[in-house]
Amino acid sequence: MAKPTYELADKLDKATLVKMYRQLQLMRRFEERCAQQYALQKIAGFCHLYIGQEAVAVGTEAAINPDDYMISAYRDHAQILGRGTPAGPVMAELFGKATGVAKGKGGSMHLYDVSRHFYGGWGIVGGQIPLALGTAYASKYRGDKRVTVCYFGEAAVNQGAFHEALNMAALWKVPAIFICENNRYGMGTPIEVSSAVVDVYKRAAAYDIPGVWADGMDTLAMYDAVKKAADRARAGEGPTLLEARTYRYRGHSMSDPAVYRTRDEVDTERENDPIPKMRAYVLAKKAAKEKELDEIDEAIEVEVEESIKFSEDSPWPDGSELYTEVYVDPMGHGETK
Amino acid sequence: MAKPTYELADKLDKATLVKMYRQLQLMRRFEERCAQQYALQKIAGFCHLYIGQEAVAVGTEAAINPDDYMISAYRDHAQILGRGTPAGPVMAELFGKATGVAKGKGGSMHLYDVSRHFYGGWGIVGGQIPLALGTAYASKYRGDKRVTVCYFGEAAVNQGAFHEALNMAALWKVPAIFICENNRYGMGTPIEVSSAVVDVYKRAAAYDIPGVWADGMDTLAMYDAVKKAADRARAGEGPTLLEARTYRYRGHSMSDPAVYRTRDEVDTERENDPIPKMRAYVLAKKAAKEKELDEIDEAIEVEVEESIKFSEDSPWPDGSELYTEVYVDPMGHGETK
Amino acid sequence: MRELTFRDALNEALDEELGRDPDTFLMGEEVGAYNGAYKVSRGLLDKYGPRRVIDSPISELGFCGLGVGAAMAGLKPIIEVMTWNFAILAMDQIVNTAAKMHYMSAGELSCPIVFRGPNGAAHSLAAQHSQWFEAQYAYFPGLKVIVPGTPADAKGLLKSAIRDPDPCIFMESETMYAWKGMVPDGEYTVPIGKGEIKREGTDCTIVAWGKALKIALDGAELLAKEGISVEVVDPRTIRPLDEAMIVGSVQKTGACVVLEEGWPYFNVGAQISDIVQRACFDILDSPVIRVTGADVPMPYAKTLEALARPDEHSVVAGVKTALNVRS
Amino acid sequence: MRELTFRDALNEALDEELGRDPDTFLMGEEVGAYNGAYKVSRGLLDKYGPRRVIDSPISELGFCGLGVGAAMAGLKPIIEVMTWNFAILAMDQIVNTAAKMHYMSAGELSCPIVFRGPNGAAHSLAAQHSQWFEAQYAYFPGLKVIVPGTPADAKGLLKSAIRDPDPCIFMESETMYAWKGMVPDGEYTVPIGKGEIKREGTDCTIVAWGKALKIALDGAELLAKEGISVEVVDPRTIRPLDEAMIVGSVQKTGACVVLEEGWPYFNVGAQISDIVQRACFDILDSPVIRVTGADVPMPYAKTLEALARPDEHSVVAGVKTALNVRS
Ligand SMILES: Cc1ncc(C[n+]2csc(CCOP(=O)(O)OP(=O)(O)O)c2C)c(N)n1
Ligand SMILES: Cc1ncc(C[n+]2csc(CCOP(=O)(O)OP(=O)(O)O)c2C)c(N)n1
Ligand SMILES: [Mg+2]
Ligand SMILES: [Mg+2]
Repeated sequence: MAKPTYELADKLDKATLVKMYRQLQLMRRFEERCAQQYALQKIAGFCHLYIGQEAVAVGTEAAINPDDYMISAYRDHAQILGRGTPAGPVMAELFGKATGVAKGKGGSMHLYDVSRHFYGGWGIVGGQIPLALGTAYASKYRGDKRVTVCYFGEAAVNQGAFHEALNMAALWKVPAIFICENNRYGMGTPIEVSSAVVDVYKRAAAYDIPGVWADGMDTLAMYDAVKKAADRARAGEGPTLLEARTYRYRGHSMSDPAVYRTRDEVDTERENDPIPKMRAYVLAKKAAKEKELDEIDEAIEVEVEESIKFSEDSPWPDGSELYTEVYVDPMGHGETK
Repeated sequence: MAKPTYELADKLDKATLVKMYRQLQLMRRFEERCAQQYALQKIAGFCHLYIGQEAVAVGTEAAINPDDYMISAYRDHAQILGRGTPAGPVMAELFGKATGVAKGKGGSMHLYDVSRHFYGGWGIVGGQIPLALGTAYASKYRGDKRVTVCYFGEAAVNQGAFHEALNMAALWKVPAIFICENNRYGMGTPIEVSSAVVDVYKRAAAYDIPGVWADGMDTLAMYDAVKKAADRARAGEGPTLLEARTYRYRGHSMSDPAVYRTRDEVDTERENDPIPKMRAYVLAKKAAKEKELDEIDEAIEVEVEESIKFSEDSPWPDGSELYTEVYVDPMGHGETK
Repeated sequence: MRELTFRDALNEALDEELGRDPDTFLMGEEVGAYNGAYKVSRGLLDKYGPRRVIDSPISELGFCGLGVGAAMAGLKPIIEVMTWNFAILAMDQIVNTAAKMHYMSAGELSCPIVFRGPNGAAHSLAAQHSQWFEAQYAYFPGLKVIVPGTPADAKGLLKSAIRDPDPCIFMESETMYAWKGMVPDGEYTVPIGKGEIKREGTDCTIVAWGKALKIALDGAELLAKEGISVEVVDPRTIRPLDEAMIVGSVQKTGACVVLEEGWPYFNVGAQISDIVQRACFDILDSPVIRVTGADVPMPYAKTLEALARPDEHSVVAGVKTALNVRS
Repeated sequence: MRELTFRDALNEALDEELGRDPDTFLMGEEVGAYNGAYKVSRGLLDKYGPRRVIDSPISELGFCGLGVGAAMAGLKPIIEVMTWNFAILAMDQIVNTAAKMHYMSAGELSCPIVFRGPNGAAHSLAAQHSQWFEAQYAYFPGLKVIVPGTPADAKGLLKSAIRDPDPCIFMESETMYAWKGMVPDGEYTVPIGKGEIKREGTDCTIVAWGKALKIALDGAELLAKEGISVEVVDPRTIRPLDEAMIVGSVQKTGACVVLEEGWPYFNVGAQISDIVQRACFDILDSPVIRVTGADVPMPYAKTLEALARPDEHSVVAGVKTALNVRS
């Protein structure tokens, strides 16, 4: 297999490459167990798996700073793990336990970790895009040089919220990267059925901002694309619309058998899996030996297993939690002022 | 003055050219009197004048069929007159009288004449665009070969409704012409302040439909542009985004002194007025003599004067009208079924 | 009579009306190839084809507006919103356009359209997916709001809504889709604006609709065992509201509990309570009691979610309060 | 004390708070160069510059969402909606995001933001521009809804709202902007969630807020001439609602009328009526009476519009009904 070359990623140090491999594996294994725990009814409600799309989250994470803002939709497990939030509290949130990142109040679709600048975790398609405009606007307002990464699916692009937000983002040159994870389906609907333009990046023309696409099945290609957009944003040159061409192996959510696509289609995509690709690159770059990578794989199995144990053993939220955190200042009498 | 040439308009017959001149004058004089009647407090609420933009409505009307759908925003007096609705019931509606096109219930912003296929008259910026998608969809559904003309301002393009509607219009190739009347201001805000892209027609790229612009101060240039879009739509080739570059001489509404632009700017635009331009063309084409046009001008003064008299003399709506037409079948008990 | 699920009853109504009137069409996210996010439209694309059953992009404001425009042009659109939580994005087209065009145009225009989809909280879907919108739409003159509580009512009312000349908001429930009930054979409709007494009783009236109807009936069962006879009345439509039926029942029983699954303030129950306290002032021995969900965004955790919802025991407690009976 | 218009009182509040907290900014359509569609922000762009006072495109969903995101990031946005009729387009960001993030994130996130603009019907603006939204927002836990009725309350409550750590819906009125009232000198705030008795009386309580407060006070004057002593209570905020003040007043007077300019069903008055009928059941000599606008989209014609609105005479009639006095 001819080693592909990457303009920027080829310059990454070995530790980073290994860390990226580790993240890919963590995301994949974590969600494989999510599927299992969902089947065991430990996880309830809607549960949207990211399996297949990990290259996007990992490539992006490596290309931005830890204190950059990240905002996503409901398919958010992998992305918060990429931020560095431990698997335990994430899994516990999916279990609805008091030790979850949102004390069990949010669940799978609503994960948050402000200390690591992960701002959710939102359930209304496209609704997170204006929020990302807002955090990027805040960065511009403060001049804090932080960038906002906003993830959304290709179907979300048909929401008015996308249009309104991108116009303002472009108009005011806010430091944002709008990453459209084009996995080709919105639930059961192929992009051809929902969008007049299937090359999502072309929609950037309506806002006069750069529109680019990258191979969302290739972690390092994602790194290159996001790095360029991030540098641009940080330099005050404004937002980028980045289309990550990727694929989800599982159904839309755990309740979707995904009969709307052929086994063949899925198998073809699986051959393009980002993990072996990254593993090969790490080895080719001599960033790690087979044995070291195998050890990482085993360590992750343990880490994920422990996150389940942790969730199992954690208590349910106390009944008193029902009425807390509806307001910061419930009576609004201004005691906090 | 060198006579400009028009690919299609040059083929228009004399009667049509004279009729177009007449429409321009009717719209202009009608609204000059609206301003006066507003000052006299005969007209209340919001009153948005079209003065300066008449070339758009007249050129469009000549290029479509009487039974094509037309839908607009609140700046709708001239457009309904263009459809052929008599001045009397239109003025009476502005007066809030029982003889108005909507019995005084709608007012200036909400004019309707279904018999002439004018479907309003809407007050929420951009809200009429999905409605136009709907009437065009109905034409496609029925195969009735009718086209929908939808008017909206350049500021409405920043509404999510525009984006969602244009994507579906393009996706389903509905017979619609989206005419953006770019008069360069949304209330007091210049397009440069509100839009990342000031060439509105370029936004068509996001939907992969034709995006064109035309001189909205030139009636015959508008005719050419709309005729092409209409033929295309009728042939089943889908929608067009047509940017009409025009200008409103008055403030946004009667309550707007328009201090946000210079006298110079307005004067420069006025030199480009569509009416003398049309008059010159009619004469050059020998479609009518000076004297005939003068007679038309006088006839229109009378027509408008009569519309005011008619409105003055008309009764207020009966009190019982308050509760009628809230529902077609108020109790919903299905008597009508 | 046959036993049908709520889902199949709705599917029959759609099938029959699509078959009956060529001007009707069904549009929404996933209604076609996917057979509906909740399978309510199962088989309809195959039977009626892509002209009549249309998969839309995720553009609620746009496709609801499309429906309103098509209705204005004389068609009879049936617009499925995947849930009412998402329809908030389309509220402008529903309340500013659909609800007002007939009046603003003094009858020139009318808007025969149905917006339908699930309302309220299912299970473990958390705050953004667990909301109740009856009162939000019933507030606006020009709209009709229908919330059936049984498969038979669902079928008959959906058929009426599709034939109705005004904009109708039709609210279903994810949880109820699988519930079963007896449904009449053959053609029938249930009139909009007419409620039904679902259980006769003498001591106290419970007003409940939609998913809460079952909770009310379960509560009535428990109370019967204690010798308390409850009348359960179901308005079935929230606007127009069958005030006469509700008031008539309270006149008979002398006590009233309004049950609502959703939030406690500025909701449907408040309006019903207001009507009853005025119409029945002289015969009420105790104030109108309201039983509702908790005043919080819906939490995800099963344990908390359970605490946020009223159940048959809350109903029992409410009725005993209304009757001044010790629990 | 000085006499100020509602407009100037609001302008002072904005000016003082923009001056006080560098994390606050004002964004909306025409708020800057145009000095506000209704001139509430007059002079603020000149004083604070384009970083703090921002003209937005006509993208309600987008810029309200921007504000929510900026608040989530710790800023304190003040978002002006040109009118609440247009804000329907942004309701998703307000109720699905702003109202729920603190709860869904179990406190990780909070949303200190103010959405403000005119609510209700002005004059001759017809159906799409003449609507009331208090109940629409007060329904949702997570939001605070403030509807001041005097310039002094407007200034003090807007300052409180801007400093408040939760999302606040602040409702003004085109018609009231020019109305005058006495406003305290110097720094002060009015607490959210606390109502005020605007006129003391003994025979009947009238609950009214916002623009309707003046109608209630005018009605009280007319009734005083007939020897009927009315107490006018103004909750000032609809959520949280000062139930104690309302109930306390009715306990004293024994009769209650709720006045509302807007539509009669599923509104704020229904909720207040429900609270009062329960809390004051034993002392009410007659049911709670409601005085509201007509249940129709607002017509344009002056004559019809006048018929659609309640006035001081409707208040007089309502109070007499509550007191069983012949008119
Ligand atoms: C406004 C809105 N409409 C509909 C839904 C239901 N829904 C949830 S995810 C989804 C598909 C979104 O597809 P895409 O944007 O491509 O993201 P993906 O799921 O593929 O990651 C739909 C229709 C929703 N949550 N919000
Ligand atoms: C959704 C919405 N937001 C704001 C307004 C207030 N408003 C009415 S017209 C207008 C400006 C629209 O400008 P444009 O679209 O360019 O049309 P023009 O008035 O220039 O014809 C605004 C902000 C409204 N009616 N609807
Ligand atoms: Mg997708
Ligand atoms: Mg304009």
